[in-house]
Amino acid sequence: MSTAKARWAAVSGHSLFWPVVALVALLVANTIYRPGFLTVEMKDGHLYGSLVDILRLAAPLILVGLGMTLVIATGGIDLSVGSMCAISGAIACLHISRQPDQNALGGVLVALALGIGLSLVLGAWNGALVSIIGIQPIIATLILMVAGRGLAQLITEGQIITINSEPYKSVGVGYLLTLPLAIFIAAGVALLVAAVTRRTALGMIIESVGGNAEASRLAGIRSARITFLVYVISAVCAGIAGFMVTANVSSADGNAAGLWIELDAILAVVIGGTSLAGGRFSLSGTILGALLIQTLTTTVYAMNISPQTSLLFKAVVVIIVCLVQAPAFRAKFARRRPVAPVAPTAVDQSKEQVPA
Amino acid sequence: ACGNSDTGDTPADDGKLTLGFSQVGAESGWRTANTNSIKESAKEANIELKFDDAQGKQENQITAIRNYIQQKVDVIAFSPVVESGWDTVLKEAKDAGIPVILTDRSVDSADKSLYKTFIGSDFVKEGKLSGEWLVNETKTATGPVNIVELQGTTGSAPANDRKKGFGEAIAANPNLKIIASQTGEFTRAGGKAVMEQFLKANPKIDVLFAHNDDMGLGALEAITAAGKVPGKDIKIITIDAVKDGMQALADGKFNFIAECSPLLGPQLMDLVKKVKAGETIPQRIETQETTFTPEQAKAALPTRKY
Amino acid sequence: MSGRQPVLTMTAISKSFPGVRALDGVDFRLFPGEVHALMGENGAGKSTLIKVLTGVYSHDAGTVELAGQQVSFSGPMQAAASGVSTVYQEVNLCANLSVAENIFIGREPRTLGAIRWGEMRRRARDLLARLDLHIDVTQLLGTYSLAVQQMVAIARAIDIQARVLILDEPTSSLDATEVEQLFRIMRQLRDEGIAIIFVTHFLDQVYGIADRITVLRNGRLVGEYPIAELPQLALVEKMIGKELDVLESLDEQSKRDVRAIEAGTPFLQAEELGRKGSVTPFSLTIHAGEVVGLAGLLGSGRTEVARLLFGADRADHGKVAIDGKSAPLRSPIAAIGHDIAFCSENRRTEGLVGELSVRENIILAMQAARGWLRPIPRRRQDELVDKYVKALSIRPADPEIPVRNLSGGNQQKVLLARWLITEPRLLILDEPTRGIDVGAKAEIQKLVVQLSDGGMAVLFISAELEEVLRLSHKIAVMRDRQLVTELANDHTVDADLVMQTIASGTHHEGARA
Amino acid sequence: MTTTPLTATRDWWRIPQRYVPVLATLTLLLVMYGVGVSQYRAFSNVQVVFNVFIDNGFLLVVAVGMTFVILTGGIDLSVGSVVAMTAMMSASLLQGGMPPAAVLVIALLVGPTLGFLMGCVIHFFEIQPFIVTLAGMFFARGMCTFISKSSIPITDPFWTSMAQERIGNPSGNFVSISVLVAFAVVLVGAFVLAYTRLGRNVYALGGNQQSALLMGLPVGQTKIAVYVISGLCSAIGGILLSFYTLSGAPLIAVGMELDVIAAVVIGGTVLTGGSGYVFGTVLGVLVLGVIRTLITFDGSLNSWWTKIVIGGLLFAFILLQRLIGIRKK
Ligand SMILES: Nc1ncnc2c1ncn2[C@@H]1O[C@H](COP(=O)(O)OP(=O)(O)OP(=O)(O)O)[C@@H](O)[C@H]1O
Ligand SMILES: Nc1ncnc2c1ncn2[C@@H]1O[C@H](COP(=O)(O)OP(=O)(O)OP(=O)(O)O)[C@@H](O)[C@H]1O
Ligand SMILES: [Mg+2]
Ligand SMILES: [Mg+2]
Repeated sequence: MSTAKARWAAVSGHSLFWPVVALVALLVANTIYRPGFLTVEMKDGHLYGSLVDILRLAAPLILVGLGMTLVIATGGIDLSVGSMCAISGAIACLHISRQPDQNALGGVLVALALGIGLSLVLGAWNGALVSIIGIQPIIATLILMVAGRGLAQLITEGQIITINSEPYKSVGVGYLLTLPLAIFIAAGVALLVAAVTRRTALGMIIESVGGNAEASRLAGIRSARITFLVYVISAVCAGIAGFMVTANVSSADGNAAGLWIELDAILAVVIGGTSLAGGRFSLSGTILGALLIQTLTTTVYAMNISPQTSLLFKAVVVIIVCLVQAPAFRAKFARRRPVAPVAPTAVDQSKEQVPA
Repeated sequence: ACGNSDTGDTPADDGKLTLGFSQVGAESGWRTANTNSIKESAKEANIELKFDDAQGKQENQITAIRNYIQQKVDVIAFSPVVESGWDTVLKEAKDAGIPVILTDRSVDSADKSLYKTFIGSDFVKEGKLSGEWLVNETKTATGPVNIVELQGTTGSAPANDRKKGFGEAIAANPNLKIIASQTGEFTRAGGKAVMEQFLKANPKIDVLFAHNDDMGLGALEAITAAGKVPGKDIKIITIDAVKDGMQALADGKFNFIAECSPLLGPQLMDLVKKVKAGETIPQRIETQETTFTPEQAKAALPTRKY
Repeated sequence: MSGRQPVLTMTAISKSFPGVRALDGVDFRLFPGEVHALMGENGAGKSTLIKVLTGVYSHDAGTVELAGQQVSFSGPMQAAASGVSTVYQEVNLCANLSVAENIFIGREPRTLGAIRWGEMRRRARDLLARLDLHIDVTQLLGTYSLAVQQMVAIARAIDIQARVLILDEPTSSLDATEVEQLFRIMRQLRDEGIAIIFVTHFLDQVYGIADRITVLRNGRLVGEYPIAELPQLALVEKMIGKELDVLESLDEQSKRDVRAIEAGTPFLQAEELGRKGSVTPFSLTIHAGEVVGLAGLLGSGRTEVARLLFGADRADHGKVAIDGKSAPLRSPIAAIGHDIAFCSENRRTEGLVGELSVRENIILAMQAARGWLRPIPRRRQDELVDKYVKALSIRPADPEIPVRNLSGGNQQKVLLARWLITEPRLLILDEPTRGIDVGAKAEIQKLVVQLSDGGMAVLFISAELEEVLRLSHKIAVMRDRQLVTELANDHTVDADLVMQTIASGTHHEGARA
Repeated sequence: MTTTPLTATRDWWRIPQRYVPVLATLTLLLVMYGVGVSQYRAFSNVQVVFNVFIDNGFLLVVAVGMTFVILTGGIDLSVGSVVAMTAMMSASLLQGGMPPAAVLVIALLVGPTLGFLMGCVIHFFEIQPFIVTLAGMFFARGMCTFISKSSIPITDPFWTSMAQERIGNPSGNFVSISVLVAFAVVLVGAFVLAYTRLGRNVYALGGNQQSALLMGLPVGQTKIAVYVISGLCSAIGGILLSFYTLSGAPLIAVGMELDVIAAVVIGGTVLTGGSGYVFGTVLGVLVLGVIRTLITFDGSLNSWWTKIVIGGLLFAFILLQRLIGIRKK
């Protein structure tokens, strides 16, 4: 019995326990409201159902979240991801729309390459502002957040570019092995990022830079390069997400594509247990957070919660998830345990400052 | 860019009219068409245009109007971001003797002397036309007709008014029932995501009413993916009549569009000249608008400008 | 003394952190008008006991009585209000506030709620003058060195009209004169009837000022002794819990043999190296296998010399040659590329990454040098970490806990381990023994000897002159940010001579006698 | 600077490091104004400057509150929504026939209450401010649409007179009452930060929370207090906005938090906390205001170019500030 208890303690103490609980609770609530919510049926050779939708729609958020996780781990933040989604989607759609044969694979590949290339440039811009010039990340990326929307509209000339390209469309709504292609892309990028950070020492070095930049510098880490790198990674992730967002509706809308995705991504990262102060990060947590947020959005639609209350609903869910996840909150409501680890986190969590 | 003037010469001196125009933003293709129309017709009418994009913020528009007053433009025109809250700045314009024209959206000032005229579409009417068409279509229906509605951005004037007009019209037939209504934020992606869930939650949907073409176009994809035939299994009514929407209508994927024309430019320039010349003009000028059925769309499509 | 009532009684205090039992049924008494030394090895629980007392940590069991009344402070604010004033182990002030404010924040002189800045500055100046510190109190605290910050923290604590004054390793970054200044004030306060808890690893200081000693070991109470009944050696035995051979080396005051090292090309040759506003250009050579000690008063610029040689600050004057070849040390990376390692004095801000585990902190520099694409295999990491956790007796010996949960001294050892595994050719140690207990200190000193015997060059900076004298082949004396002279550390050199050199700024032949 | 002898300039130039960012902002603001005057007709009118204040009064008030929060190292994303919520509530209560005085009181209570709740969650449960205030932002915006889906006009005579009262000189230049309120808030804010314990605790908290705790400062109270102050400033800002627009609209002040944060940071306050001044924030707000004025005066920019230009100006600005900062170090 005591081992069962210990195992329970270990499970419930895991940082992802509460997000999982919230996710399950949302799914259950949906199923109660509409028993068919969880059913997944076969239609035209692919799976069809709300769960599949959630996965497909969460794919861009997962992508942006992955990049955002790395940025946040270095103690930064990237507000410009939404604009970058719009830009990469816009340039890709623009290129395709100019092709004589929009279904030609070659043209689509060039379009994707253009989008990624532009993302690289924009990521490098952000990275340079933060790591070379030393501007605070939130402000450095605010510049592109504002100007980026303008750039996207400049590319589309304010119009919505509609395209009719099957290969491009498949990025957003195509299917592979009965599942949406977008899921595979997101999973692929997630695996890649995980491998690059955890199979190499990059992850630890990022955490070290985020935990204490000066100490990392003195340990011989090229902090500036690492910081630069994470903004580039974030931009590329956002770029790919931009393809999905635009492919989903076969059109590029410079104004609406990826709107507010930065807030959702930051939320996903935090729900996933990565501290905004930098340091330790969890990619799986971010993915879970993204799924939770998408499920929340879908729930609002599926339960037909009125637009007036949907924001209130979102506020309540966000705060509950963050509350139950917070160690301090749990400590305060778990007094029955004999040894409650209270203050130490309170004392040591504050970022250490570097004297001038 | 317009700092071309070599000295501090007042551009108004050359007898050219100056119009200060404050646009809502560039949030949709419709809006861009509207902006282009105004810019082009200003050029054609030989009116100097001071253009400002408020990026969806009322504060920015008020700032712009105040600056136009300082610059002593001849006429001020703007598309208000929201309906209320203009009295103060309009009064300042009035005191400075600058006439104001509203375009596209109205303001709710009690004092109608604060602006010369309002030129634009009637959103309520658009909703009403859509509803009336549906009532007419379903005259013969015996059972209930299930309608889902894709609303525009919550709280925006077009969304409120179109909903209102549509609701009033369909009240004529008790069989017509809105079974679900959710905001799609006027975007294709929003329309699609919401429609996907509508389809899953409601086995029988007969009609979709979308507050603009874009949401309708997004919903199209969701309907197709669900294995239904848009235009047949589910009838689609939208508002705006932008090019993509008209194409869908011509292809029979949409069933009805109530037009909301962005091409206000020529009419506006005309008014500017009249106002400056001191002519009296009506308080309310409606843009020339129509409705489209698939056949009409096919006919109109080749000559459409936007 | 037993006839009097203790002002503070802590009974059966227990405190656990996840995985560590930091305090286990500890009793502690404190009488008015005494200086009570709290002794123990790194991680014995001294700082934890103090934090429990002042309410930073809540305790799991036990009671605290202040002047006969049971108390349980919710935090330092309440403790201060009840007359318990504390200087915590790590300098805990706000670098972004002025010196004056750091002293008075929370107790600012006010009229009608408005702070009287002038009055505050005046009082701050007066107070610091008592500690013989004459600095601009309107400057931000962060612009001063750690030692000055430490003095400011002390000034803040003694200005509070306290019944109990707690000083957790206040002297670790002070030099001899500063310490004497502090002691003078402590005695004065003691005579006024204030009870003082004093934590330090300097045994001489304990015997110089304390009246009684309480010894902790591994979170347990070993005993409470009047100073007269506990000779130095016995104290160390009590702290360590056994008789160790390191104690011999501790007693052995003779300095190491100075071998003739200066032959062949030096490992490092700095010529007129300097940086404006930091150090006057200096020249220094270090040979392989040589230990060069840097001696000087607080703020004399020793840290700056170290930082220049490591590229942590960029020199704007002079040049450096390594193995006889010119090698501009523009960044830490460049220095590391030349096998130079640097243990900085401020481990919290410039050394460790608190959130990362002990293991990750230890391998950090080595990993950085390899580049992120070539991770050190996990097995190799474990081997290396294991070896140094044992060699430096880092406790708790769990390499996977976050390093911020380690006690101050153990953190210092982790930092040292980080650089030792990179097997540098020149090791720069800035105050490596600060905050380290006797046992570990002797270990580190032995290590320095071993390393230099093995051919490593060491630049050794320490506030303890004895230590410098014991270890160095050559002593460079700093004064006013200037390297004034170099002394070959032969039998003629002793502490007095070095002190005289520091004092006069020149090295007179006549001084040797 | 290069020609004057070094010895003479030395002392003059030895401006304490902490004032450098603010001075950099001030210099650049003046440069921008100079550019405007030289390029555009009527830019030199005094009223143009007054208009910048009139149009940004509420922003200024909110920014003062945000300065407090950012000085502690926190952030408050809820301000824009709270401003809108306050305006909505006032409008709807006035529409319901409540007397203006009562409406003022209620409106001024709601913002601080929400701030208090957010502060408590941040402090007691140690959840990051970004998240808590993001939830607060959703909540307040949700309340707006909950109150009414469409905008509510205000016809109350008191409100109208507050909105349209012109305080000016004979030559026709004027400011609104909002500007006076904003100035009062700025002065109070500056005083509190510089001359009260609360203010100094705010700085200490931003410098190093752990130290502040160990120095025995009321960390929890201070932390909660800044969110209450920010809530109060947002509430005042909301009321000023409702004076300004004489209405409450559910979608007003969307994205205002970003403008406010940008203003505070441009004003030299460091986002990690501990360093900055209310005066800097005033300059930051003015910078944003002047940028907008420059763009309208130009009046030839395409919609998307406006955004690009604002982004570009922001960049140029931050870059210059940064360069000047480095130079003077
Ligand atoms: N916040 C914390 N979380 C977890 N463990 C902690 C924490 N603080 C201290 N410990 C552990 O408690 C034990 C006692 O630490 P403490 O800081 O009291 O030692 P100390 O006697 O002051 O040592 P030193 O002389 O090195 O400063 C150590 O094992 C340490 O790792
Ligand atoms: N008594 C003092 N009065 C004024 N400033 C001082 C004093 N002592 C030190 N400083 C300041 O300390 C700084 C130099 O300290 P530095 O760290 O170089 O010295 P150090 O020799 O390494 O001393 P430490 O023993 O602290 O390591 C300078 O900024 C100097 O202004
Ligand atoms: Mg300690
Ligand atoms: Mg030093």
